[in-house]
Formats: sequence, structure tokens, C-alpha cells
Amino acid sequence: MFAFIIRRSIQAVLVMLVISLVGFSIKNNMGDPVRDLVGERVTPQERAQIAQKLGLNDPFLIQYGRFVKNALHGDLGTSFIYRKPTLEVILKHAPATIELVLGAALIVVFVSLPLGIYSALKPRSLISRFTMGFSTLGVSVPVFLTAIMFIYLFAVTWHVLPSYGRGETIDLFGNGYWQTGLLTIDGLKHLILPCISLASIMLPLFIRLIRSEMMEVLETEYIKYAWAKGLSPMRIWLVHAFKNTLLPVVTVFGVQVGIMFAFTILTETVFQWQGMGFMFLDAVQRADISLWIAYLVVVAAVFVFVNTVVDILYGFINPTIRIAGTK
Amino acid sequence: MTKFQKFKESYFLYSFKRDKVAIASFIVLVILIILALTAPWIAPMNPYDAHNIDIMDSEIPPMWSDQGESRFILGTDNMGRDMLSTMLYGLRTSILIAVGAVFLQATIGILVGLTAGYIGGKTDAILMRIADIQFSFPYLMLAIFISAIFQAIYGIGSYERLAVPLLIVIIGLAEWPMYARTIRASVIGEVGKEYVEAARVIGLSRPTIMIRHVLPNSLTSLMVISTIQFANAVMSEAALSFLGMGMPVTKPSLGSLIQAGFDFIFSGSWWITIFPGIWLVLFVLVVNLLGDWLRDVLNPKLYKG
Amino acid sequence: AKTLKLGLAADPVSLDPQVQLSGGMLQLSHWVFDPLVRWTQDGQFEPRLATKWERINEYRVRFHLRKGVKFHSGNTFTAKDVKWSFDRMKKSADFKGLLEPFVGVGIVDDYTIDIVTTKPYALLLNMATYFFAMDSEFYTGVDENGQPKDAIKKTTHTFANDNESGTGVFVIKSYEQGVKTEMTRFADYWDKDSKGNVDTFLLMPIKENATRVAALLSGDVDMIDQVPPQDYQRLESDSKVDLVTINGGRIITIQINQNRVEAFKDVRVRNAIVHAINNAGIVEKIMKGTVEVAAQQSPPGYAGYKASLKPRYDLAKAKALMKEAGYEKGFEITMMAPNNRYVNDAKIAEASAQMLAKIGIKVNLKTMPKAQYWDEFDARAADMMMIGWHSDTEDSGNFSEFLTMCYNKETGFGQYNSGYCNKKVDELTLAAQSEIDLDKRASMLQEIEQILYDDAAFVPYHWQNHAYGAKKNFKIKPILNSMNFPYIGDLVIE
Amino acid sequence: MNEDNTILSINNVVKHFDISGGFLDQLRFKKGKIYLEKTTVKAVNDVSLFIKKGETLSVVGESGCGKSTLARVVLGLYPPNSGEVYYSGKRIDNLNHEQMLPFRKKMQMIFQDPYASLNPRKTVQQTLEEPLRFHHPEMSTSEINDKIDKVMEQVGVDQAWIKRYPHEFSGGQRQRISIARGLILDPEFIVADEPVSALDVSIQAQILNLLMKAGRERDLTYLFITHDLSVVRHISTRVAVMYLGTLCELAKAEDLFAKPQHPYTKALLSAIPVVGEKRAKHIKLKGEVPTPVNLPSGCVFHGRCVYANNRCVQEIPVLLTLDNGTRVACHAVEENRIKS
Amino acid sequence: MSHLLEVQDLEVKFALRFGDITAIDGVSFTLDKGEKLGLVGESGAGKSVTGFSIINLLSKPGYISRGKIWFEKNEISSYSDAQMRKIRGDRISMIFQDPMMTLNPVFTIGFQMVETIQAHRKISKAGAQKIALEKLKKVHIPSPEQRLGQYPHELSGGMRQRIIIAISLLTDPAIIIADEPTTALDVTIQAEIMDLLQELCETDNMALILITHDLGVVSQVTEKIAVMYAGKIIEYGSTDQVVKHPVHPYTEGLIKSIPGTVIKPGEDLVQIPGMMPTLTNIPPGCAFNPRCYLKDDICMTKTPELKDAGNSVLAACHMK
Ligand SMILES: Nc1ncnc2c1ncn2[C@@H]1O[C@H](COP(=O)(O)OP(=O)(O)OP(=O)(O)O)[C@@H](O)[C@H]1O
Ligand SMILES: Nc1ncnc2c1ncn2[C@@H]1O[C@H](COP(=O)(O)OP(=O)(O)OP(=O)(O)O)[C@@H](O)[C@H]1O
Ligand SMILES: [Mg+2]
Ligand SMILES: [Mg+2]
Repeated sequence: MFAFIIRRSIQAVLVMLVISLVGFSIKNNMGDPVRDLVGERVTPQERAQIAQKLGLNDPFLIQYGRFVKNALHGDLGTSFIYRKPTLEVILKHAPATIELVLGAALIVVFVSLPLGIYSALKPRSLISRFTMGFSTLGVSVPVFLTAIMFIYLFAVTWHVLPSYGRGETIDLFGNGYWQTGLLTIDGLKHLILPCISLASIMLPLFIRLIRSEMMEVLETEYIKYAWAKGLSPMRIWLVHAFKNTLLPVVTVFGVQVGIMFAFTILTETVFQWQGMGFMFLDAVQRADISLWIAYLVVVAAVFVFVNTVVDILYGFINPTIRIAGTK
Repeated sequence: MTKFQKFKESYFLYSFKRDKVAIASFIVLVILIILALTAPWIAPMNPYDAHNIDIMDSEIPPMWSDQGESRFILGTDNMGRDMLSTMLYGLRTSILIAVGAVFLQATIGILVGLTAGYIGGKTDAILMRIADIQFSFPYLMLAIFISAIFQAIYGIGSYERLAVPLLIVIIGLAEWPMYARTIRASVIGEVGKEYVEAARVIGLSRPTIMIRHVLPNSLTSLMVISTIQFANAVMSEAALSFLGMGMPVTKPSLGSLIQAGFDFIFSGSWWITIFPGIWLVLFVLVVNLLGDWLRDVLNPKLYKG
Repeated sequence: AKTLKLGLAADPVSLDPQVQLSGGMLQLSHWVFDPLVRWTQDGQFEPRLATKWERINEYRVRFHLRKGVKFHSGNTFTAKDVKWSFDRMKKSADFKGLLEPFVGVGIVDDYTIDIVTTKPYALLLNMATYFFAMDSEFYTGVDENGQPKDAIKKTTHTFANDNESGTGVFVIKSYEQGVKTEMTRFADYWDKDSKGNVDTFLLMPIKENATRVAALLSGDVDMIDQVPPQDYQRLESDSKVDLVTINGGRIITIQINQNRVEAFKDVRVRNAIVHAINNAGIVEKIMKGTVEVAAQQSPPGYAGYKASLKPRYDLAKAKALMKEAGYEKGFEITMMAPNNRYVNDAKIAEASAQMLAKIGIKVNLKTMPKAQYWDEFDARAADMMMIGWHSDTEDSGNFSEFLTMCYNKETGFGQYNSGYCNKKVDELTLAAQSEIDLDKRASMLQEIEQILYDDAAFVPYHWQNHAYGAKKNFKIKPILNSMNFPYIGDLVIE
Repeated sequence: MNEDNTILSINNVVKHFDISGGFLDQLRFKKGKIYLEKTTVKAVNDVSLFIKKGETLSVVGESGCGKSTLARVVLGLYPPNSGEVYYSGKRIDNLNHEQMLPFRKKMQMIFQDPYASLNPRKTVQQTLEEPLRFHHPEMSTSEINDKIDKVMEQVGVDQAWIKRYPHEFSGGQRQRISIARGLILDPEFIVADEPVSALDVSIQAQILNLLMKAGRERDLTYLFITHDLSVVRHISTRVAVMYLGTLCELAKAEDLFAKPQHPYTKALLSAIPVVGEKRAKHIKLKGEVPTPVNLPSGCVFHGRCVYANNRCVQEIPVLLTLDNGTRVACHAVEENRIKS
Repeated sequence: MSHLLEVQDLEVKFALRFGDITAIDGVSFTLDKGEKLGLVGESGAGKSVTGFSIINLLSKPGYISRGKIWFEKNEISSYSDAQMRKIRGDRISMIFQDPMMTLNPVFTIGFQMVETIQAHRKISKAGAQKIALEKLKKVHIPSPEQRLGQYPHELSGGMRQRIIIAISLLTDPAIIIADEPTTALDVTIQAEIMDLLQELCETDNMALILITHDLGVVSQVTEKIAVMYAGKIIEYGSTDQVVKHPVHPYTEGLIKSIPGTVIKPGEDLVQIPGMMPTLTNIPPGCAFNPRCYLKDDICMTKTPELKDAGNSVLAACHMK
């Protein structure tokens, strides 16, 4: 366990260093943040002064060194756009993304599990065939196309669901950090389309994964043995086969949740969802390099964290894996 | 028995002939690829050549609509490009990029996977750690990241010329770990088998064993993931173009076409989005369907003889 | 209580009206602060904090201020606030250039001030529209971090960036940049005559054009700005919403850099380019015919506007000119344009590239977000670069000062001129600056336009307009103006 | 013992596998201290034996006792941690790839799994051709084909099969092809790692006959690895019994079956079911087989041995040679504590 | 009908894509209370299929196409799945070949034992655990209490096979079907497991069907033996007789090809040439005819029936 945590942490630090280094080395070519700050009327001299003040003209290594030093103090720099510490900006945008990913993940779990299991048990039934066909179609439609179609149909044509944004939010802890859309009807309504379109990327994948894992498990000796013990089909499917199916699925789920965070870039753009992905793209377009790098660092940290949690979880449900190390 | 006869009697062909979906997908895929490859000869016009385009022809609806013109069967886009031609050229570009990217991924992935799987030990640990780290990072973000780097390095003057190779490199670099992992897993599986040991007893050198014995036996898994990766690459290119980091507006791929169409989704010029959208989905769909079928057929558990 | 949900392409970056000189900030200023005077829809001046004014001499204009005006903080508005605001504005990097011609504000009494210029200055009233009054008492002192409350800083937290006290019709309730700004009507607002009935004003940034349109169509917002031309028809045909467009006066041009390309030094080549580009076609197709085709910088109604200058698309002539100049075979150039700065900017550039191809000029086009673009523009990184310009003073001279005067690092003239230089234009522009005889001045400005036209100094396209969409019961038409400052305070919701 | 016709000898070979993974996997945290811990599988521990020309030496033992590892060390597939391997008097365990090549021609191996030991993507022809082309680049195609034909005939593989792929054959047929590959270079010495364990009895007999015939005709020396004692008895000249990586007993086949010495050998022999005989009470062993990761102290067998005493727990027994040439590593035998 | 189990003319087919193949063709045998029957034959002869068809647990495309199975006077071959479940694991238990794969890796031993009891008896968890403990003791597992909480991977192969035997004892079945229960184990452990099975059958008067390809094991444990070849029983009778005086040439060859039975060390073993045909190309007539040294014309055309060959042995051979 201990070695495991150390390994993960070292990995995380490494990722963040590399990311920030690469990020830094291209920052000069990302555009000039000063141009975004000032109006078009400001003279070049004045702009140079501002850049000087911001330390944008220092040599690369000095800037990077400064970044690392500050990062070690938990300071990932200040966002030009928001005039706030980047970490704070990211934290404020995080809930929106987390709620989106959470919603999508729930949809994925609650839809893919029953469908995947069913189509493994009854591979020839009409529902299974339909599910599989649909999921193949699902992986073939780009998420932005799904999202656009959703807006067009549900919001613009039928007026049943809102088209953009998070709707009414409630400040969860009263400190302005966690604006939740989960507690209002309006907020939940706003969640539906983005969540479904985000889920639509992962759903087919999971239905297939669960189905194939389940089918594989159903072929094993221990399932055959369970039949020979005279257990009921439900028990065999939902206890014996299910738990074994879950193992690989959990691992993949961990990775995919991470990937979902990235796909929020697309969904959030289309739905103008004020989350981290949206913020990231904005930061790229407006050359807010500090925010940009901070986001990457945070995301790296999140992935390492999520993967670690998943691995630990995996260790819990799979008794044959001991996280301690030796295989 | 000749190779051809063998093929004719193989389970592979047998199961293909029985699977209507696979046959249909295969036919559609072949047609699409032929259309794409022969685009310069069969397309009504060359949409990549500015000479042919007239802004005054923009947003003409498909031929069968009221204001449609017979010159433009599927209408024109907002720049006055013939939709049909643009879709053919766009598919060609998309295929080109995807093939290139998959090739690059496969090259890196196979090299890394083979090295890691066969040498093992520290080399394996380091290579796989790199792959893990990169893998745990969503490829889309990586692609955005790499795209920024390359644009920075090469400037933008020659972007139009460099866009295709750039996208190949971007998507290729972002997705190689998938290959590396698969190859490594399959290599480790194969290396444990006794025929590899037999080759060592004969005295063959490591590289020879890897290339002549191990690699051919990993081809099956390679083929299966290649279809998936190919479909993925097409989608990645579309996503990047959608985010404005892909093909330049003057040489649209399917992704940039859809992106351009996004602006017209409410304007009534539905054909600018819908046609390339369907086109893209159709293409990816048949690739995926064939990939599914291939996976089922080549599944070592099902395929024994 | 009526609520307005306004979907904007971009939201204000700060609450400090002097921190950035940009359209977005000025819009906010008109909602939360008040200027001395403001533009009406027909280009006249309307008294706001100044009730009347008179020119004392060539250098000095006297303003009489409105009495009984309260700031949001409860403080009373007096002359010292105007002076304080002016002095602060002079310190702002963004505004200080604009204030070059001014000496300062002199307080005559509590409700009378004099504005003094360094030279005879014809555009003083135009400039007075930029004079928003800030609450001098409110902004004096230090904040909890020990930083002076009146500090102007773009990148870090300041008191003024996040707090406001103006005399404007709306009070900021909450401000979350990039997400939402919430305002309510100021109970003590002085302008009781206004029929405006918006009590709650929610401002949502929706960057993506299609999403913004969708939000209006689906009813999620009541009003949006920057309706893309391709969606005009859709809005017009929708029974629930209205489309309102208003002339904007922002000239869209592509500049031709003679320093980078030898061939561009030849006036025939430049003329060929201007003749090759079918700007009328672009207006018809890309801008959906909703804007006016341009052949010069000044929009109609401006002093410099010369009606005889006509768009001159003529492909045959363009080809002939190329041939005459010895470039029959054409050549290759680079072009850059932003893709999120002007309406359909990238599309215009793309269409232009196609048009130039027809006379043998092969264009390598790159479009990019404005944050990157301005960097490239500063470096004059491409042979042809797009820029749009709106005169701050609603006057023709401003165009030349920034766009067509020879680039001079010291004086800052021609700051956005990439590669055209004609001494005559410089002389005339400078002379017009201190000419207060308006007729004489107008003829000077028109002469400039003629020179630029003959020189084919740049490629003119059109004057960009402002397009708003709103639900039918939101009567937005009266509150719009060509400056793009929707006076939401006066908006009537039925 | 006549050392002259010794073809292969191994001296004090030790082979341990490090399975502790990378540096970080080895980190342990206990009682407030961080320390590194290596996990090694002690597969072969200090084994010495020699094989004389023309004989068949069998190695028997339970699964995981290090038989295959020993075989692979002999063939230079694993470098030993310590100890030496000599082939015809020349040390071969420290040779590099090129230096090893001449020996590769002389030493070949036959594997257990008939399904995994042939490359599924190579035809019989390709499989048999490869060693020849590699070691004899000077041979012409017709020479190679002749050679292949000859060997195939010898192992009973139909000539018509030459263009077929392994999956078209049954286990027994594959094993024949595998043997053909082993013989094609005309080796002197063959390591056979459980060549018949995966086959049915009727096929097993065919293969065993084939191996014995080839041995006679070509004057081969076998190192034969198996866990099937009836097979051992049938084909071996001498037998080595291994337990947990150590050699417990090494004896002539008839001596071993007639008069086993080591308590483990006795238990092993008593466990073979013999057709047509009702079960004789076999010797029950105590406890479980320990893992080769944590080897027991002293004699590795002491935990399961009924004769074990204190000395067995502490002192590792050395091989002692008995009158009939049998070598056995057991304190109890040495002290004569076993009454048979 | 006083037999505990009677299999009558059983035929099992597998529906494959090229058509049906017959895996078992007309197999009949009986089993009495406490009796031990050995089912031997080469790989693919149909031993496992026979075992599984008794509890109607054939894997996917397989089905019983003919024949009847009687168990305790009931015709169980016509039972529904739910009825069959009451018998499986309760009256008839099964032991599989590979103990490493038979237990579900993610549940504890205790869990897997308790659920088996609870599937067949209305009993509390504690009660079930008590029974489990008792059975673990019965198979001589050291520290049984502790085992209940362990996972399969924490135990050695021999230990796991004992646990599987303990599981099959939980409901005190009438028959245990053991499909190669020791093939995956080491010799010393193999002997222990066989001892254990034998001992349990004798103490509890259980019947045993021992499926194996190892004639040695069968000859030591069982009273009756059925030799299978290509889906048919070709010799059936008392173990002693069959092993000592095999009638069918195949049985004979099988016994002689085992090293150490007839042939002296170093000499060539008696070998049956060729190999067992695959189910898709069984030769006409006697399936064994291509390998038989006795064959005559009739063997090529007529399939021999099982008939009395004296000494209460049945054999299917024209020549005997
Ligand atoms: N490459 C390896 N890496 C790590 N451990 C190994 C390796 N090869 C063998 N071992 C271990 O060494 C021990 C001895 O293995 P070996 O294969 O020599 O046993 P064996 O006697 O051949 O067993 P079997 O009868 O099952 O083939 C086993 O515990 C095995 O797990
Ligand atoms: N699921 C299945 N699908 C198709 N054929 C099958 C299936 N299961 C068994 N068979 C066929 O039935 C025949 C008998 O198989 P069975 O498993 O009974 O053999 P066995 O005697 O138990 O052999 P082994 O010793 O290898 O276990 C084989 O030829 C096999 O090919
Ligand atoms: Mg082995
Ligand atoms: Mg079987």
C-alpha cells in the first residue's frame, strides 16, 4: 500500500513537471496575454511595460523556476482573465464539470450495466441485437454532433429542455465555491442534455465491455461449477458472474472517467457549460497561460487521484490483488 | 493447396459470407474508399483549389430543393464549394490523416511494445510507465497540447501545407500507447510460449525472434485494434477540427466541414452540417462494424482452426 | 418586476470602467455608471450627468452638472467626482491615449466644471461620452489588503475590479466573470423620466454563436447580441423573436503590406487586388446583405465620407492590371485574420483568398483566435492582414490616425497600419486634428479618403453592423445605437 | 566414475528469479521504517550432476521443483546465478550469443505443450527449414529438402503434411514435428521437458518409442524431464529426484525403483498407481509443499518428513554416495535412521 | 429398476455450424448405491459429456438427443431446469478437473460453501457454517475455521481440491461425479485425494463416477469400469476382469501401452497406431477399425454392439 502510494505520487509529480515544462516552453507562442487585457488603443510601449511587470519577459528558465517554486507553495500562478489565483478559478469551475461528469457517469453505469448484462445473457434476443447495433452507431457519432442535434431537437424545435448553461444554481457551502445545479429543478433540467451527450461517448463502450466480459466469465469453470452446485440462475448471474465482470470494468471505468473529463471540452463548448473544459478552451484562446498550465497540472493530479482510487477499489473487490506489490 | 484456395476455404471467409452486416459494411467501406481515393477524378470540382470557388454560389441548397441547381447535386457550402466534391475531398483528407496517424501509432507502438515485451525488466517498466502516464491522459487534451506545440514551432505561414502531416503527428503521438500496450500484452503472451524458446534454442538472435516469430503472431490483435484506432483517428481529427485546431478552412476535412456547418445549424442551410455529418458517421460506422466482426472472428477463443 | 436575461458573446472583464477600453466595458459603464453626455440613436448628444454645456473659448468648454444625483453607495454626485474620475482615467494605460488632447478638468463650483484642452479640439463633446463619473469617496482609501482602492490593475485583484459605485441605472448584485452578472435597478436613480422597466438584469456570456442563437430560440434568454448574419433569416421568420440591426460604423479592411512584398509597392498590383475582391458579393453572401459595402474608411454620415467613392469589383480589370504590372503569372502571399474578433472574420478572409486566386495570387491563409492574432499583427507577420476599426470619436480622423498614417513608433501614429505610407495623408490628418472649422475639416478628411482610394491603400469590405435578437415583447429597437451601447436602463418590456 | 565420456556436467548451479519488480515495488513500510525487500524464487539451489554420453538421465519431481529451470540453465536460456555448466569439457554458461552458436547445433530441446511449441504461423516446412538455414547457410535448397524429408520420415510425419500449418495436426502429430525440429540439426544431446505429459496414453507410447528409437539410431544423450514415474522407469538410465530446487537423490533407474533411499523418493514411488494392483497403503506426507520463495532452513524436506530431527532443521544435507553409486542427500540415510 | 442411477441408450449431440455432431452414441450403464464406476478413455472420447449429461449441464450447443436417465426411480432426463436444480449439487454432486479454476476467485470459501447449503436447505447462515466446518474436518483440512474466511488463491491446489470435495459433501449426495479430479495435481497429492474419495464413499455409502484417462487410478479405486472410445462404451464390466483380461483390442492396447505394465524398461512399448478419430470423421463400421490389429471386413461396415464376453464383461467387438 505504502509503495503503491509513493509510486503514484512520484508518477503524479513527474507528469505535472513534464506537462508544465512543455506548457511553459510553448507559452510564448500561445499569443500575448497582454493583448487580451488591454484595449486596442494601448501603445506598444505601454504593453511592453505591462509585460515587464508581469514578468513575461524574463528568460524561460527563470520563469519556469519561479513557477515550480510557487507551485510547491500551492501557488500555480494568477489567471490574467479572472485576476485570481488559477487554483481558485479552477476550483470554482470544477463543480460544474464534476456534476456533469458525475451525471454522465451515473447514466453510463445505470444504463450500461443492465443492458450489457442482458445482452450477454441473451445474445440473440431482439433487445440485445438492438442494443449492440445502437451502441455501434453510438461510437460512430462524434459527441459534438450528438450535442448539436440535441440542442436542435430538444431545445430549439420542441422547447422541452434548455439549450445551454447550468440554469439556476445554489451555493452549496455558502462560500461561493460549489455552485450546484443538482438541487434545483431548473439546474437538473439543464443537466440532462449535456449529461446524455457526454454519456453517449462512453455508453457504447461500456455496454460492449460489460457484455464481452460477462460472456467470458459465463464461460469459466467456476460458473459451470456454480451451475453444478444447483444455484439459481439469478444468483449465478447477478452474484457470481457479476462480481467477476465488475473487476475489469472498474479499471476501465477509472480510465474512462478521466477521459470523460477531457471530452467535457467538447460538450461544454457546445452547451456553453461553465466548467473546467470550457474554461480551458477559453484559456487557450485567450492566451491565459498560467490558467492553462494550472489546468493541466490539476487535471494530471485528478487523473492520478482517480486512478489511484480505482486501483484501491479494485483491490477491495478483487481479493487476488494485493496492492502491496508482488504479483 | 494454393494460398487462394486456402483462403477460400477458411473460416474467415466462411464467417464473412454468412454475416450480412459484415458484407454490407465491407461493400460500403470499399465504395467510400474508392470514392475518396478517386475524388480528384470523379468530383465535379476541386474544392481545394480556390480558382473554382465563387462566393456567389454559396449556400445553394441540394439539387432537388426549390432553389437547387443541377450544377451542385448536394448544394454548396457557405463558401460556394460544391458539397459533394467537398465531402469527397474531405473524406479523402480524413482517410489520409487517419491512415497516417494509425501508421505512426502502430510504428511507435509496435517498436515500444515489442521492446518492452521482449526485453522486459527495467526497459519494460520505464516504457510502460511512460505509456501509462500518457494513456491516463485523455488523448483529446494531449492532441490539443501537441497541436499547440507544433503550431508554435512551425509558425503559421506554411500551416496550410503542414496541416496534414501535423495532424498525423498529433494524433499519432497522442494515441500510440494503445498499440504499445496491446502489442506488449500479446508479445508477453507469445514470448512465454514454447515455440519462442525453441527459436532461442536454435540460436536465433533476439531481433530475429521478435520480428520473425513473435510479431506475426501478434498481428491478429494488431489488426483488431487497428480498425478501432482507425475509427478513433477519424473521430479525433473531426474533434480537433471542430475545436478549430485541425484542417485549415481552405482545405476542409469532414470535421472542419461539420464545424463550419455548426454555424448554419439554425439558418436553414441544414445540408452544410447534415451531409458531412451523415458522411462521417457512415464512414466511421462501417469501419466499426467491420472491426466488430473482425474482433469476433479473430477472437482467439473462438478461432481455433 | 420584470427580468431581462441578456446573452452576450463576451461579458465585461471587470467592474472598473477605466481598466480596459473595450466595447464590453463601455456597455457595462453605460449600465452601472453614467457619462456626462451620451450618443442618441441618430448621432446627437443627450445630456446625462451634464445638463448643458457651452464653449467658453477654443480650449475650454463649461459643463453644468445634474443636481440631486446619488451614487449607489448613497454619496451625492458633485463636480469633484468628475474631476477625480478624469484624473484617474488619465492614469489608465488604456484611456490615456484618448485623453492626449486634454489638459484636465477644472472645478468651477459643485455643479459646474470646465474641460480644458491643449489645442483647439473639435471633438470635445464626442470625448465627453467617455467621461463616466465614479464615486470619488467610495474609491478613496485602502482596501483590506492595504492596496489603494483607486488602483488600476488588469491582472490582479483590486478594489475597483470587484466593487462599484456609480450613478448608473443598475447596481451590481453579483459578478462572476465568465459565468453570470446579476444587476438590479437602482432605486434612487435620477432619471425618473425613463420608461425602462427592467428590474432585474442578468447577463450571461454565451461565446458560441450557434448556442447563443439557440438559447434565444429556445427561450432560455430574452435577448442576445451579435446575431450571426446566417441566422438573421431564422430569427426573422420566428414568430416569437425579433431581429434588430443597426449600423455600426466599424470598417472591415484587409491591409496590404508593401514592406513585405515587393509587388505590393506597385499601385497597379494593389489596384488589381482591390478590383479582384468582390466585397459586394461578400456582403451579399456572407453578411447576408445586411451591411453596407465600403470603398473607404468613413461610414456614411461621417465628416470624411465621400459619396463618390464606389466599390470597384471588376475581375477583368484586375487581371488586366496584374498583366500590366508584369505579374500575369501571379505570386504567392500569406494572409492572416482573426476568427473570433469580427463578424464572420475568418469567412471573409477565406472568401478573399479564393477571389485573389482568380488573379493568380495564391494565398496561404491562417485564421486564429484574437489573443494570438494581435501578437501576429504587431509583428506584421503576414503579407495581408485583416483589421476592423471603429472610430472612438465617431469621426473620420481617428481611422487615419490608427490605420493609414505612416507607422511611427515615437508618436504612435499608424499603430495599426501594416505597411502603407503616404506623407500627404499624414499631413492632412494632423491638420484636421486642430481644425475647428467643420466644413474645412470635412474637405480635408474627404481628400484623405480620395488619396487612399486612388492608392488602393487597403482592401475595404463593409461597415459592420450590430445585430440583436430579442423576444417580441422586449422592445429593444429604441435602446440601440451605432456605438453598440444598448441602453438597457431604458428598455421597455411589455 | 568415468569422467571421460561425460557429455555434460553441471556444478553447483544456483538459479534464483527476482520477482520483486521495480525499485518502488520493493519498498516496504514496517514499524515506522522504510526498507527495501527483494522477493526471489529460489528455483534451483546448488545442484550438481553430470550426464554420460548415450545415457538417458531423467529428472523427476513435483510441479515447481525446478526441473524446467534446470533444463533451461543447461541450454543457456537462463544464465545461472552461480555454478558452472560444461559441455564436453568446455564451459558454456558464460558464453555470449555468438560463442554459444556452435553448441546450439549440438544441444536441442523438445517441449511439453504440443500446441504452444510450434509457431502457429509457420508451415511444417518453414519450421523445419529455419534451423538449417540459420546454422548451415551453405546448404542448397535441395539439400535442405532432402534433409527435411529424411527427418520427417524418421519421426513418422507424412511427407504430404509439409505445407500445412500446426493447427491442422493432432497433439501427437505436432509432437512428432517438434521432435523433427529437434533432430534436424543432428544434435548429440537433447533436453526433453515433459515431452509426453500432455498426450494420451496410446499416443504417449508412440512418442516414447520414437524417442527411444531416435536415441538408439543417432546415439543421442537425453536429459529427460518428467513427473511421470512409470515413464521414468521405462526409459531412464539414471534418475535424479528433485524437491524444491535441490537434488535429493541420484541413482541408476533400477536401483532407484528397487531400493529408494531418500524419504521423499519413497513417498513418491509409493504414490504411483499401478494398473491392476489394488492400492497399497502409500506413504503419507505431512503438511504442504513450501513455496520456493521462503525456503525452509536445513533440509528443504524436513517439514514433511517423518524422519526429520533437529539436525534436519538446521543443517543442509550434502549428497553422499552409497555403495551402489546412488547419491542421496539425507541426514537420516547418513545416520541410518530409516528402517525399510 | 432398483438401480440408483440408470443411463439408457444415451445420445448427445452438439449443434455446430456445419451440422450436428454426435458426441455420445448409445451409452448405457447402471450405478448402485455405494458403487464406484470408472469411466476411462482417451481425450475426446466423451467421458465428460457423459458426466455432464447426467446432471443435464451440457455446455451450449449440446443437447440430449436420445435415451433416458433414471435416478432414484425418477426419469430425470425429462426434468425441467428448475426440477433439475433441486438434484444438482444436492443429490448428485460434481467435482471438476482443475481445482485452480473451479472456485470463484472473488468469494471466500465460507461464502461458497454456505450458499451451496442454502440453495438446497432452509437453514440459517450460522447453521450452514456449522455444516461447512464439519465437512471441512471430514476432508482433513487443517485449521478449518480459518479456511472459511480465506479466498481460493490463498490455498494450494491440493487444499482446494479438498475443499471442492467438502463442498460436494455438504448435502450428503447419493452420487459424486468426479471428472478427472486429480489430473492437475502432483502425484503425492493425487494419491491423497484418491484415498480421501475412496474413504468417503465407503464411510457414507456414496456412489462415485470417476472420470479419468488414467487406468492405474481407476483400477485402484473402482469396482466397475466403462471404457469409452469415440463416443461409445466399448467395454464394460468389473474392474478386475477388464484390467486383467481385456477383451476389446483397444482396451488391451491401452493397458499394454502404459509403461511398466507389460513391457520391460528400455524395450519398445506396445503402441496402438494412429489416433482416435475426431467426431466429424468417424469411420463406418467399428470406429476403432483403422487402428485395430484384428480387423476384418465386417468391422468396416457393421457397428458392433455391446455384448456379453463372459465373466460379466460386455464388449463391443465383432472379433471376440
Ligand atoms: N522466468 C521465471 N520467473 C520467475 N519465476 C520463475 C521463472 N521460471 C520459473 N520460475 C519459478 O521457479 C520455480 C521452478 O519452476 P520450474 O518451471 O523449473 O518448475 P518445474 O519443476 O518445471 O515445474 P512443472 O512440473 O510445473 O513444469 C517455480 O516456482 C516457478 O514459479
Ligand atoms: N461445447 C462443445 N461444443 C462442441 N463439441 C463439444 C463440446 N463439448 C464437447 N464436445 C465434443 O464432444 C466430444 C467429447 O468431449 P468430452 O469433453 O466428453 O471428452 P473427454 O472424454 O472428457 O476428454 P478429456 O479427457 O479431454 O476431458 C469431443 O470430441 C468434443 O469435441
Ligand atoms: Mg516444467
Ligand atoms: Mg473431459
